[in-house]
Amino acid sequence: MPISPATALSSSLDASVTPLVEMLDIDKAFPGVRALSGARFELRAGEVHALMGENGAGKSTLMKILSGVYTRDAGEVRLNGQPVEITSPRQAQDMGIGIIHQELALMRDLTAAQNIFIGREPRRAFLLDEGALNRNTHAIFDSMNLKLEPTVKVETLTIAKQQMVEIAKALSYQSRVLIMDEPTAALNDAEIAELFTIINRLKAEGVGIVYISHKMDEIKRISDRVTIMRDGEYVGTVPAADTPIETIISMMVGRTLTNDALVIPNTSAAPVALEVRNLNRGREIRDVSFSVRKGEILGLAGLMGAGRTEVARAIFGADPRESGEIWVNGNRVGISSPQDAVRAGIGYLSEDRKQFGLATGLDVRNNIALASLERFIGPGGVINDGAMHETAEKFIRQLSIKTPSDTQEARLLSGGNQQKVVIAKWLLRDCDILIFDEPTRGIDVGAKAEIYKLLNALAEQGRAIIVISSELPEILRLSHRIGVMCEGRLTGMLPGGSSQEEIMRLATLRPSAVAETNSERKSA
Amino acid sequence: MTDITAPATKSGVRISGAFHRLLAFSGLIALVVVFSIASPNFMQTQNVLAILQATSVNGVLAIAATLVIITGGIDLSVGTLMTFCAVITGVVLTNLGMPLPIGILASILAGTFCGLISGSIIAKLKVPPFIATLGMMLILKGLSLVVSGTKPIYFNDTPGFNQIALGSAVGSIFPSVPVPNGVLILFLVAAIAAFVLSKTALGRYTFALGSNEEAVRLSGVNVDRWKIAVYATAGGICGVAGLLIASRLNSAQPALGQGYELDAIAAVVIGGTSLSGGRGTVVGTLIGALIISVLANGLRILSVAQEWQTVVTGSIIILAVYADILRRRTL
Amino acid sequence: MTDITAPATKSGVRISGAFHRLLAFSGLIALVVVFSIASPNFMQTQNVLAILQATSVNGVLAIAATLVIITGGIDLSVGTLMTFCAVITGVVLTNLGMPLPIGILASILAGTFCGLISGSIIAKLKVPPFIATLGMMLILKGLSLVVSGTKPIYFNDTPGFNQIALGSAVGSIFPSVPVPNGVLILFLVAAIAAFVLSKTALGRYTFALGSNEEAVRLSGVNVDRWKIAVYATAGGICGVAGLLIASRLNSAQPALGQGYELDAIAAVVIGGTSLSGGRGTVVGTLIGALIISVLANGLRILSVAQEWQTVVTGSIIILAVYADILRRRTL
Amino acid sequence: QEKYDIALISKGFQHQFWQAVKAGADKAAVDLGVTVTFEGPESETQVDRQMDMLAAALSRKPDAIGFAALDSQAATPLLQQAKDAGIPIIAFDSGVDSDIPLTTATTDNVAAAALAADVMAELIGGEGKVAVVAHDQTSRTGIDRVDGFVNRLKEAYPKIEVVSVQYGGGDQLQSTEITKSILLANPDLKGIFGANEGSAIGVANGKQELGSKIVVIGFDSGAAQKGMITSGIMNGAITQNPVGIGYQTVQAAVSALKGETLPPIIDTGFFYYDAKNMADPEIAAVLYD
Ligand SMILES: Nc1ncnc2c1ncn2[C@@H]1O[C@H](COP(=O)(O)OP(=O)(O)OP(=O)(O)O)[C@@H](O)[C@H]1O
Ligand SMILES: Nc1ncnc2c1ncn2[C@@H]1O[C@H](COP(=O)(O)OP(=O)(O)OP(=O)(O)O)[C@@H](O)[C@H]1O
Ligand SMILES: [Mg+2]
Ligand SMILES: [Mg+2]
Repeated sequence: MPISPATALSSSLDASVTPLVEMLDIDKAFPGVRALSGARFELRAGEVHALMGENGAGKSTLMKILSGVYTRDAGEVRLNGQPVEITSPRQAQDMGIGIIHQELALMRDLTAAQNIFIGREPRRAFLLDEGALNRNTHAIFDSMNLKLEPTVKVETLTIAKQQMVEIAKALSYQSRVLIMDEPTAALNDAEIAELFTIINRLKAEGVGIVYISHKMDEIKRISDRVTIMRDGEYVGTVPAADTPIETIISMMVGRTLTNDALVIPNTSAAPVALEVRNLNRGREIRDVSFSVRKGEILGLAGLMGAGRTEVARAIFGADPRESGEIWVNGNRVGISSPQDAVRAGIGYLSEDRKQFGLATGLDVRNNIALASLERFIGPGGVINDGAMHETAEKFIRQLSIKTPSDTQEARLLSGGNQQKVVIAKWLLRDCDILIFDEPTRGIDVGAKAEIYKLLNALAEQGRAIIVISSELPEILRLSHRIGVMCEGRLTGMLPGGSSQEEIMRLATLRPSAVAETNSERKSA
Repeated sequence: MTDITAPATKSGVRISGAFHRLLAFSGLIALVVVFSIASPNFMQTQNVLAILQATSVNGVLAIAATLVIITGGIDLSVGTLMTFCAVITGVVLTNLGMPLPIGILASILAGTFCGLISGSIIAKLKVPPFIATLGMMLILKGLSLVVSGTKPIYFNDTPGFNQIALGSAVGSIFPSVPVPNGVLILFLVAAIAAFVLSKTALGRYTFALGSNEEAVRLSGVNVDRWKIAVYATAGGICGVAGLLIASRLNSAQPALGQGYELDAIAAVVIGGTSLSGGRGTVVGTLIGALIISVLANGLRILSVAQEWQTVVTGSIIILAVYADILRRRTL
Repeated sequence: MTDITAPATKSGVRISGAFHRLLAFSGLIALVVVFSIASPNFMQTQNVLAILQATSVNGVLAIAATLVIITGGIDLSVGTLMTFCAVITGVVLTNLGMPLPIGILASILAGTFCGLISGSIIAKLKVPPFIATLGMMLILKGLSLVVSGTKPIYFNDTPGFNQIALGSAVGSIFPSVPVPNGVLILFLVAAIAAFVLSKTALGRYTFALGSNEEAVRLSGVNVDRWKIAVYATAGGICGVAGLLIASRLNSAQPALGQGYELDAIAAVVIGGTSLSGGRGTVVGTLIGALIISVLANGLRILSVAQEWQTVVTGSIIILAVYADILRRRTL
Repeated sequence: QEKYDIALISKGFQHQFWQAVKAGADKAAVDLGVTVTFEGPESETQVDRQMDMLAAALSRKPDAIGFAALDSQAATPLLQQAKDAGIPIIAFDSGVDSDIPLTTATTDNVAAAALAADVMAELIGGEGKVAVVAHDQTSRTGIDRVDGFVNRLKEAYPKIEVVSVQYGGGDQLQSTEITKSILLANPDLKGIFGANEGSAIGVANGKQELGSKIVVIGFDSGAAQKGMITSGIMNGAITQNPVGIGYQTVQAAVSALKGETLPPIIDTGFFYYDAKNMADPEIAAVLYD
């Protein structure tokens, strides 16, 4: 370990300022898990303080204690130097502590505005003032440069937009302390830039911001100091500007990571594994055709709402399609349900693990086995739990899933570890064609590197892989070829190693504008 | 950040919203048309009034159940709570000889109080709504018998009591449409409930709780208090139903009420409110309750054998909901 | 990644698991202790057998309901389906004069078939389970009356039929413990159901469906097929309950059965199975069913007035579940 | 000396008829110095629940049992068990198809309903359409009363047509709705027979709500029915003697315990009453509130 905790702390502390928040020697245990032991954290007014650590390190738990969701088992929390007891989210709000939770906490049946002002609805006499509610919301959206109707129901929004609503909600509290637990996991670059503008503005106003993220580049861009946690313990606090990323990472994982470069094998000669011809559905998917070869990783890039997820779901049979053909290994296959797709050798890792990926009530073992249960059925229809256990253990080791055992309920895992469980499910299923929709969302650097390695290995084994990602560096790092989508159309197919600028150009090439002017011309 | 979908969605919602509301009646209308063709007696004013009258008690109970179900809960005690409120009114008016308004108040207060208890058991002790209200259903069933001395209490000494449900304020002004007060009260309760749901904080939290209770809690809202308030409101509405049934029978029948909860919940679900919470409308519930009573009335008018009435009712309930699902899917 | 918590956790889970199971009985044991002290007649063999016998039908129905509830569904038709199966057996054995094994098979097949229909309506037509099984409940109630001609069908011509529930295979070997076959069948059904739930694909999917149906579907599982299979299995179990009740009454009583679904569901929920699906145990359900019958029997033995029996039962159901919640929280 | 403990298992509990039986039994308990408990299932369809009650009563080891069987056959094994344990059984209400009970205190429901048919025929002038609203399609009393009424009309009054027989579970509200439907579907209906207390009140209610003029014959008594007969909404009703049934059941049980011989049947009788004869001492004695 390059920097000892003690020196890290002393080097970064300016003793003359009373910190806004101090958390000292915090312990927290859940049944079967010690989430925190002797955790420490300190936040000053007007700073962005990044909280880093691997999946399951205890970041979210620590911040849930600060925001009144959990009560600590031991330790002390001070606000402006005064010891405080925070026993409910309401109390935390009253003390000026706001939080954006990692797992979206929205009321799906309510509108964006109703979500943002829940508990603080503007009223006229006894009645709710819906007009004021929507006006206020509009003002917040405007300040965020977000174009969203306040009256839209949250459940119709994509995760990215739901995340923006969460951010708007947190901003509306005008807190002195604002905790952001992986706010950018679902956002694209433009949205992230917008968020950073907001953060800088708040910082200038003297708000203390806790920033949790697994995206290393963001840490450098936005934060002043970084506190690193490992296994529920405090490792150290370092200034962000003059600490190399490698140092932070090695503090997180307790070892040095080697950054393997992507090996691009020559796949041009390999046979086509999956071919999509003229896929259509409404305005979301318009005449999309492409193919993926065996051993190839095809990246799908695009802005939010470009329709990448829709294409993936349509291929997988999760949603109906209006027209289009799907060919696997040169044979046309009829896919009208996920079952057909899996039978044809296609696996799909969804972007929304809570809703579509994980059976949260089941344990880790059964979640991993969910798509391949028939493998574990022995004579007489009896399930071979021993074999299932061994398989699960293998994946827990291989993907470093942090869980007390393979019988832990999946919902009790940290966000990143849940994602790994879903990945393990598809790895076990052993599909020839794998579609990964945001596979590294909420995954820590160490695990991310492992997943990249894994994708490469899978490709080398001859599998065809589609990776949908909103992180351009990730797309660029992984893909042999890059498809770019905009407004439901595939606007271009680039070779691996293309530039970010080229991708962005295609991603903003508004085909509808072109098409509409064309048709206008025709009719005129 | 560009957003091409928002405007499209908005007009889409508008169109489909109106269309929806129009079509929601389709099951009901289909039934009415079929029965009108099958029997000339069906569409006569008197029969229409009889159907509405028959809807009143179940309709009011179903509105109470709607509130609770939108929070994602369930209330199995609506039927016996109604009876308990009727018995309390009987005690207050007949046994204690109090004036009518106090009897009315007593019924609604008794309902609110019992709802408060159910709500507290659910919110504070975290007992699942199904169990808390099942227990309450049994407790109230027993207490109705205890309080009444297992005998009906008659309201012969309270002149005008049966006017609550049977009189016709409308009829005294427009003699050609003698809509009974019971029906009026049903529509009044429905209007108030719809208003509360859409315009007040209570309504907002009702939907919010059913949508994602944990998120509401994380937003710093006093979830327990609002949940208790919803159950208490539902209880108060059951008190109104207690008045209606007592007035119609001119007596508080202590043994009645169990089994009514299923009819009420059925009306709610047929009306499109989801048992998993977060969505539902009072208008839907009214339509659901009407479907149930039109069905019962129509089959009786046609003199269908009772055992077959049951079979047909079961099938049509499934069909009505299936039709509703198809309609939503195609939209 | 080092994991210091794993070893501690592992033993922790083991201890609390055993502790859990031990304490789960506590509500039941408390009741038994109280009644034993209050009345010397309570713990006598004959009465214990009477309690078990009284549990058998509701217990079997509750096991059927458990399967469905774990998927996140609900089955309101268990009671009338049981009756329908009993009537079918009556027709096969008495009206058609077939041999006993065919009657037994007919009951179970009829149950499975009806479950298959409910399941298909739910899985294929996407009708919510509450409505589909409510409709089924009414349909079967009517059909039982139609098929039986609204009269009980007696099994006097099928000697040995009443031995299914009332005979005692155990008693013929160990005369001092004449456990009726009905009770044996209950435990047998429970053992099979527990095995199916924990060891077979059907069981695994039952839990998975209740946990997150969409995730299961997106894992390429034929969700519809498994869901239908669960309802069909539950239906088959109701067929067993139909045999039990017919054997006990030596007749198929066509009007019986409605209202039994609430008792069955209550047993399930008292037993700790969540109505929102994904978790539940057969053992818990058995305990829940026993709590209900011990309570009913004990209060009768103590000659508590019937109206107060209801009040006490309601209160104790709430308390039992609350105690269970407290226990879980402190662990 | 210990008081005799007598357990009565009836067919129902909450209905006023059964409450009147209970009142008679309680009165006998006081008069004869014995303890009596009274229990019954919620609805007359729940045969198995009644078996559970009988089994629990047996466990209590009472001195005697009074039993109104919902289904005689179903009860036979438990009754045999009681007999083997030396517990005397007295049947009441509609009787038990078995030789185990020492005697039966009962009403002949078929004959009682036939009397209702005779009265109905007389009041409507021997011709026209009538209907029946009964409480239960499968219970003994439900079947006997519907059959007794319908068959008597068929045999003796060929010009009277029964257009509808419907069942409202004895629930006043449901019976009211049923009555209204029948009346609206058959505007020329002359009369309705309500086959138990709840049905009868429902029929009268329905008549009143629609302002109809039909003849209504009820069954049993109770304050509501008596009031409706006084005010003329209901023309009259058949009453059994529930208080007497309860009293005589307990009395017979005590006699049996004392070793006295009992007649095979104790006919507690039935009467037709209307506004004119309600006050007669003989009738007033068998009516209850
Ligand atoms: N409610 C809970 N019950 C049991 N264990 C829990 C609970 N919440 C968190 N944990 C466990 O506590 C540990 C810390 O979790 P936490 O969510 O704080 O991690 P994290 O650092 O936020 O990880 P990630 O980056 O994946 O979000 C994990 O091992 C997790 O499984
Ligand atoms: N649940 C929904 N209801 C209505 N419209 C939706 C829904 N989900 C997505 N859409 C719309 O479908 C289109 C494409 O969706 P989506 O955002 O999933 O595409 P994507 O390219 O995968 O974007 P992302 O980067 O967020 O994954 C958008 O116009 C979006 O608004
Ligand atoms: Mg986290
Ligand atoms: Mg997407």
